[in-house]
Amino acid sequence: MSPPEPLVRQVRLRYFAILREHAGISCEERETTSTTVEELYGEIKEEKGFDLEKEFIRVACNGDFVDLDCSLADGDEIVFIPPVAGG
Amino acid sequence: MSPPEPLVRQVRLRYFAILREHAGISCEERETTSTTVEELYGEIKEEKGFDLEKEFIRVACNGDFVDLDCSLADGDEIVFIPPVAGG
Amino acid sequence: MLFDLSSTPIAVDFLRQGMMSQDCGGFVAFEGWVRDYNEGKAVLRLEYEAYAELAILEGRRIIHEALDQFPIKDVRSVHRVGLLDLKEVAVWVGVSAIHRGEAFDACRYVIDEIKSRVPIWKKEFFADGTTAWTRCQNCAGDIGNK
Amino acid sequence: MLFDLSSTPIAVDFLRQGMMSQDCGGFVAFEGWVRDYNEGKAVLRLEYEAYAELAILEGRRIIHEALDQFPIKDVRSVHRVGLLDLKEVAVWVGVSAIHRGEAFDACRYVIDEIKSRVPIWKKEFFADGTTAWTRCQNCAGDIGNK
Repeated sequence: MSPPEPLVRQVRLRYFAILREHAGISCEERETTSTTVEELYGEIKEEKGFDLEKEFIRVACNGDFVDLDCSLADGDEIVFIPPVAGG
Repeated sequence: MSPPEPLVRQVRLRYFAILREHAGISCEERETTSTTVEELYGEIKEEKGFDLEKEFIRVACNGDFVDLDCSLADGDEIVFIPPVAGG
Repeated sequence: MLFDLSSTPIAVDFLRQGMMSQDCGGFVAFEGWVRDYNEGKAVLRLEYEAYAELAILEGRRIIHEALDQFPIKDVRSVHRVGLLDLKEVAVWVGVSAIHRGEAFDACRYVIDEIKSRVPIWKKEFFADGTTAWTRCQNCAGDIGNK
Repeated sequence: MLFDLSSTPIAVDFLRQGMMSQDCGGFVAFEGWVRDYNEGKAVLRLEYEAYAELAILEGRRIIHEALDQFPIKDVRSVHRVGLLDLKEVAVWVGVSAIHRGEAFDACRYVIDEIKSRVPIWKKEFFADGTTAWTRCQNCAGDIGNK
């Protein structure tokens, strides 16, 4: 039998561009009870006062894009990606 | 009353690319009784043995494109333009 | 080097010469230049910030998609990061192919996808002293500044 | 210099730098390269022959048509004449514009029209010692080698 999922996960967050400026930091380690990246974004958005709704962001987990309903695992590196307007 | 059109016109012909090689010359002065550039092309085509039908050529008179039914005038410079495949 | 980021000026002529090939008949290049005006305001300079690891991963995916989807010979792209002055090249895409139509199509595909998918953000420094992270033109689902 | 002929190598980087402008956001360039193979035969070199006066007149007309039809900033083109080696640039077209879609459309328009309308002919020197004035791909009314 595998051990039960911990209730608290340790994740690393990195911030870029407008979210980095709003957060005032470019990365942080945090403990979270969120179980999906969507839930985590809601938590962070409220805490930092981000005004970007989740419909307008993409999310990367451990260096690649994932869906919003992706489960969080202990040790994940999460990046919320604001809309891109490169070039 | 204006004078009647001369029956013989003096024209200058220039040849490029495949027609220059077929003709063996790059220009010539000639007297012609043709009254249009189309008629002139028929005359030249037969004399030089060109195998390009008139549907596949364009014609320039005095430095710009003209229609095949364009009338010839004394002193005209005529160029028969084989199909272009530049670039 | 199919897709890369550069913090120094993009050596456009060096890049195009590196793609020259005697079995290709056509080459199409796109360059995005830093423009002095956006959203009604004079711009003095730009800053591009990238989530570098994912930008490179996604950029290379786009290049491979283009190679899969179009009968082309080669395609490469470089995007600047950091501070840029007016007229600098912000992004370059080059495509070589036997026939030109396919080079045009592939080049356009690559720049459209880069602009909508690669995590690179643009901050504009305006003449009036304000700055802004350029508003997304893709939120409504289209692919933006075409 | 909107359209010109050149008997010496086309200075692509010089030309593109001459078009750089801080009020344009996008630049698209096409280059036609001398290819080593055509109609199933190895090609050693090419010769381009132009009816120069009319080529320049018609080339400039095409440029003006592009400026009239597309919301672009600038468009220029140079076509080589004379003997060319493999990999040399036979024709170059550059277009600058505020938006990239229009730069792509205008660049493609200009090269398509040049290839079908400008009186410049290509003679291929094949590895087997034969030569040929390249067969027209436009006779059937389409615009050829797209």
